[in-house]
Amino acid sequence: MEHTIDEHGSHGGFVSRYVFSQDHKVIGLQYLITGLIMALLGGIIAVIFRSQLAWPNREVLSPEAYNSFVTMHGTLMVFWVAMPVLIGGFGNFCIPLMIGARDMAFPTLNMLSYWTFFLSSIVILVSFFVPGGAVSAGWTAYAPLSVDARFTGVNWGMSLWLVALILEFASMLMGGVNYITTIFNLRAKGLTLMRLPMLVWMEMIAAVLFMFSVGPLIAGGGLALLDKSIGTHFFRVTAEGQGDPVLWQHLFWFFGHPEVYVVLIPGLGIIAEVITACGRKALHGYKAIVYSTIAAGVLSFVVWAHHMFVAGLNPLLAVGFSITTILISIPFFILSVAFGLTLWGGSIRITSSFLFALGGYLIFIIGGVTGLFLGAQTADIYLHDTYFVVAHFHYTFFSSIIMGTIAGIYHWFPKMFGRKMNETLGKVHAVGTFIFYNLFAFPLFFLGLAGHPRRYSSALEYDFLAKYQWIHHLATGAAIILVALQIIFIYNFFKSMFTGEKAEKNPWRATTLEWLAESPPVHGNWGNASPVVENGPYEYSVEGDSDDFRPQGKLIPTHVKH
Amino acid sequence: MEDHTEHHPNYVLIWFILVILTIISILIGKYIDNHVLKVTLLFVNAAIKAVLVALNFMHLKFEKVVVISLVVVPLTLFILLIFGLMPDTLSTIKW
Amino acid sequence: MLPENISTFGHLVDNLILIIFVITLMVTVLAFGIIIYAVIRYNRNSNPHTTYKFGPFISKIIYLDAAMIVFDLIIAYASVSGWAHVIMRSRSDLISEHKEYVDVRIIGRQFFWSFNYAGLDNKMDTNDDFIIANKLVVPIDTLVLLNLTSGDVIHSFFAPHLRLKYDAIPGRSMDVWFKATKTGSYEIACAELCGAEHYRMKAKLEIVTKEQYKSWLNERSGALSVR
Amino acid sequence: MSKLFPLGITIIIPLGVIFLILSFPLTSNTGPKSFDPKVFQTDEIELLTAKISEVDSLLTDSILPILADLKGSKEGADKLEQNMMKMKAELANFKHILPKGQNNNKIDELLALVPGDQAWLDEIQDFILLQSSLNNLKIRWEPDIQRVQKGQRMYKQLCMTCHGKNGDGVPVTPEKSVTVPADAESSVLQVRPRDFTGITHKDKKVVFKFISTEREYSPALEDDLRNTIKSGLPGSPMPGFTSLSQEEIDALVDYIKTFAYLTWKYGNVNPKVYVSPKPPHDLEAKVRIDKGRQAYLTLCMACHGDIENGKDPEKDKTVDWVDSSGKPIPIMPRNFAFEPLKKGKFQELFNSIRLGIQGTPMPSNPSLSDEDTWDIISYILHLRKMANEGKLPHKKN
Amino acid sequence: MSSYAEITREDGESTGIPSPRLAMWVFLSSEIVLFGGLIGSCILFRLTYEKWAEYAAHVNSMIGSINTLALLTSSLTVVLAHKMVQNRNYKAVNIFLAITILLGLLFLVLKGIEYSGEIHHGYTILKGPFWAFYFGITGLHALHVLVGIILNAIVLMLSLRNKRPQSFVENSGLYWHFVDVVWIFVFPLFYLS
Repeated sequence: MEHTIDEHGSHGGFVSRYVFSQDHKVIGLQYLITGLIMALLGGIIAVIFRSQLAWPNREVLSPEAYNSFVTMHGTLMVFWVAMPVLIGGFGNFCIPLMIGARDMAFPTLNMLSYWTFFLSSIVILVSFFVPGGAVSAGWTAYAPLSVDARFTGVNWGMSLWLVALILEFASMLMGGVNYITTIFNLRAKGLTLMRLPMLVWMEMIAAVLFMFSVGPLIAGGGLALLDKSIGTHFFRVTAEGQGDPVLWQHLFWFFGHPEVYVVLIPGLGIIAEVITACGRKALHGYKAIVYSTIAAGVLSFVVWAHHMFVAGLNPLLAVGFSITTILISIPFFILSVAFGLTLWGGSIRITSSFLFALGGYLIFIIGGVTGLFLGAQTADIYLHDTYFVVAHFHYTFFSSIIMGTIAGIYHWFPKMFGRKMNETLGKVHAVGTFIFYNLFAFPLFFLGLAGHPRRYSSALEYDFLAKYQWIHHLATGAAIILVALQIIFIYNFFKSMFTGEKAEKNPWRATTLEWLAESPPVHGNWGNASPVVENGPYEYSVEGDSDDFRPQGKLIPTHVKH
Repeated sequence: MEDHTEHHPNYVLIWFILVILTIISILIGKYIDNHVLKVTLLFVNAAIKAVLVALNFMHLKFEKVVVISLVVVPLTLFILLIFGLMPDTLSTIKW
Repeated sequence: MLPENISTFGHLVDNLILIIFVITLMVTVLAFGIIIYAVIRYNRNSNPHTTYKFGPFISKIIYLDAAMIVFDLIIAYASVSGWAHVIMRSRSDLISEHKEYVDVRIIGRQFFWSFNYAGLDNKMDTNDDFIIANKLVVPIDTLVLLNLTSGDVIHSFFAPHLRLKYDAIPGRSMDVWFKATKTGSYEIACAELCGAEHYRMKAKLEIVTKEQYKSWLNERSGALSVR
Repeated sequence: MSKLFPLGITIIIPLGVIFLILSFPLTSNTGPKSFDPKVFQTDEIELLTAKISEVDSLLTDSILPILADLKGSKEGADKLEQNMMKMKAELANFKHILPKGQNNNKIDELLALVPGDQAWLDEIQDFILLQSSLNNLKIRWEPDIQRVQKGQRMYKQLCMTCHGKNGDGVPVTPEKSVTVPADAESSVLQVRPRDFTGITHKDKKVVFKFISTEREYSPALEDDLRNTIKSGLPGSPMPGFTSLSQEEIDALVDYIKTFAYLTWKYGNVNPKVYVSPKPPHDLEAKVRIDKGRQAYLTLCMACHGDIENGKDPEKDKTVDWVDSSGKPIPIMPRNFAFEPLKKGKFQELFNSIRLGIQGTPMPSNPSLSDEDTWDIISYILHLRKMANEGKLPHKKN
Repeated sequence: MSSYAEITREDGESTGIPSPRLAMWVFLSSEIVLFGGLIGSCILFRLTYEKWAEYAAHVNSMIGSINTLALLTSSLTVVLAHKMVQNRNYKAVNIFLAITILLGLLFLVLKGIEYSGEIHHGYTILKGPFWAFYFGITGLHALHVLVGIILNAIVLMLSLRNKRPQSFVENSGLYWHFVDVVWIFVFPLFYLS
């Protein structure tokens, strides 16, 4: 199909321009919107089962429904919100714009990746309706419980879950191939690797981590599907002792841990972008952050057995893995110190995106630091599978998925839609989310210290837990208000899409390349010009400069033949 | 875009070596009984063949570092996965 | 917040949690202080032009990093030594260390724990063994050797007051031990999701004096042998 | 506006699906079947009429014609004999349903008669007509719904994994010591969990092994079930649920009875409880042990093996229950020296020897006097003492 | 695929590697880890399951070795096709691609014969972990061979309509070599040891 670049990139009919569009910006938005809707769904499911936790004797959910809701909350949030929004949404939208390319390296592959993802989200949503209900074996689906229908009564749900997961990995693999090739090959002239903006670095490291880690789980998922449908004995123990449930845990967590970093790192990239843009100050220690993130990525492959300290492993293994787990806190410590020093001495403009980024940064510190409790294996004997773990990963996930993404949305909304979001609503939403999130998640640490095991549909059966029921009330109340607060964001998002005040090319006066393009950028991003890069990504308030920022490059009109 | 002058190693010779190696591996499979020795020899043989194919047929010899790292890193991860899981099965090994 | 510790190795877990808590408290308070101060002090109107105060990044990070590495080493050392004492102990060296011991085989089943007691002669698979569900009765101050396995799915034997948790995996058996220091009745929970009634898989842990234990054993398995 | 379409499409479809989710009942019920008496209301009458018509049709189309024409010939007699046996089994079954009242001895009479002559057949015919009037059926037990629901939740948590979702002894857990795989080489631990519904029994009857009533009475006393639950069966994976409170166990027993609702409903009101006499003092006396050894060698050695010189019991015995493929399930006779006694107390041995264990090849031997039975028991205890002191040769399995 | 070519031509490749080849290598690295995970769990199962050798004896290693030779020769012909494209001898390219596709189909046919033979003897996937892994890994590999054949067929079709697809020959060749390397590891794992 001949490709002509005109004002609106109108080529082909309506369907190929919007529904099956190959424009990285439209695909980025589609990922973002589907991810946010799944987040809404995950939030609603969370509120439902949290109300069962707070008032168990009112039987809001039967035990099976509670388990399947907890599982679906976990699965949806990690695979159908974090991956699409952070990798699909911001990856697709920001990478080509930030590196001065016209589009992704393989636009058709990119479009295919979104629609495989859409198919996988339909499959996972359908798995609610199949007889036997959705999966109820935890989002980690540990082996004999998940792959044997006798134990949980869930037959179709588990097979659909596995198929949806493999489809989602396939779509993210296609996306990953696209990002790595684009970042490597399609950079503008003069944009060396060390001048890349931090978000692009983080997306690339995330894509590389995902590429290398997803293999074992696709293999594991395939074996589990065979186990489930045909009845082979990979993970199910037979009388003669064949089959090994711990092998599933190994395969899952070998993928699992790099996966949680794949989800965390882009969030930190967004926070870095927003802090430098609103703080009017260059990112302090750019090289240190890049190398420490790469070090964290490499380390994340040798860390996976800290999820299985008490899971029947050979105890010798636990010694090695606990040391690597504690070591991994150092790269992230360097990262957060660098962010802190970036803030010190800048002239900070308190915009709503900055508030979210700051909130995300603070929550990330708490999340990262509480990881030490679980990395030390003797403490993990007591704390494994308790609410302490739940609180820890809610802090680390939340800092990047919710706070990081919404900071990114507030920051790039003018570029996406050409209109600004309402700032006052944004600030109210930021402060509200931060407060009520901490009100919801921080008490869970104390529940964990009290020894409250996770995935309990009611804690009143045990005397040593019954006295902490008030924490459940507090957490459920805070969670309900937190989810309710998101309505402000939805309202603000859709209203300012049409009636927000017009935004010029560079509303936040930031330096990275995407602010040179139109907002919203035309098809092919730079029209009849193409960017050339001269200076680094964060040249803010250089001495002797009239303006307090120096854009990274400038647009040179080039004659484009078609 | 024939940008780099692609010099081709002598493919037929490489192919011939590969066939010889395969025959050797079949012989190893038949006549060596000591299990540990057999498996290691087979593995070394397979590794040599894989490297030969990768370097010559897949032109890894003339590639940039980026692509070579794209191959080497997953292999180290594969080795890592095996040795990460090995102590777990040590207690129940039955050859 | 932690429930009262009644096992001999429980203090290792508590002290380690305390050490890490102190370290993390220090780091978080320091970090929060700096960040909040930075945001307040250096906002737009009180500091219109950015002031680049710091030299190259390396000089600052070295001290903080060194401190963090020292903390990590402390935690790692405490944790590994605790692990060696609690889990990496074979049955034989435990028995040789403690004089007398009680042997119990625990089978985690879907939604209850079944405890196989060795009976009066303290030897497993003899003619006075008996099985009790959801009740572990053990004497005080004696080594209790547990052999954990599961009949169907993965459960996790979790006794919060003993600071003991270990997974019961079908097809594998793992030797775990504890020694109680205080009598009383406590609870055992299942910590690994094992199906619908996972939250109700509660067992009673009763630490009794040696005489009470003897009489309980007699009453349960005494009738099997002649006396 | 042109930006709207892609966003619209990616919004509408998932949002529609979300509302569908929240409006849909989402539970996958894995619990055992809940009991509701209304289901049984109609079954009662159907069951009895079916039974009556069965016996009737057996009578008219198989026995009478044979009698009429093939009176003398050999194969006709065999066929007649065969149908007679079937008729007898049906009648016995029939008796098992009906209450102990006055009609049952009528059935004993009929069974005792010499089959085959015409008079006998007329007797049966009018007896059946008599039974068809339902008024003389008396209700022995009526479950109360609250207790049954509580019992159902207890059953789901504690018993379902071994006794199966609908209480027929087909376990959910794949564990070897509980399941009896098809090619089971039997060992005492591989027992089949008790089947409360009677489906897997070869004559479709609800049978319990360890009961303290006369054998042909209703399945078991409630107290028998309570004791088994409370103290468990040592030597088999059945644990003792000592931590359950009394009313919890009652609720559980109530629910278990609903599995075979009709049998329990019309079971015996006052079954004869068999009380074993007090054990004598001189159980360890040498003379008793020698007499016991003689009695053991004659009576018990065939199944229980001569343990004293190392011969373990064989495994070729089978029980009345059949597994899914219809094959009777093998059972290993109790090895008295090295395995715990299932009933826990050695006084219970008297009961098992005297009344036999229902549903298993263990015969009842009423002819043995009390003294001989106590001799055997003292020999058995002597064996256990020797085993405990390690004097008996025993291969470690 | 044509729209990308137009966009990047003016910017060229920043790393000097043509994008399709880089993308193929990135995809192959994720495939290495996928097969690595599978073969890794297979090796671990082999260490813990004693009846492995006994089952392994029933595998037909004759067909296995023929398959190996077939794949090796097809690797050779694919790389010769790539060399011919360099030397602009497009008639030879078509011949070599045709040979590669034929050898690939031969591999699949032999695989089919072997599978039916084993299943006929009752060694289905449920027989034991050896057979489960055997059918799992060789099945997945056969799927990859099928995909490789389709790729080569498309390239052959394009070059028959003389579209001069230089980079496509190279990429489908790369994929084909990868499939061959995986078979080089799978062959001794199941057939010889």
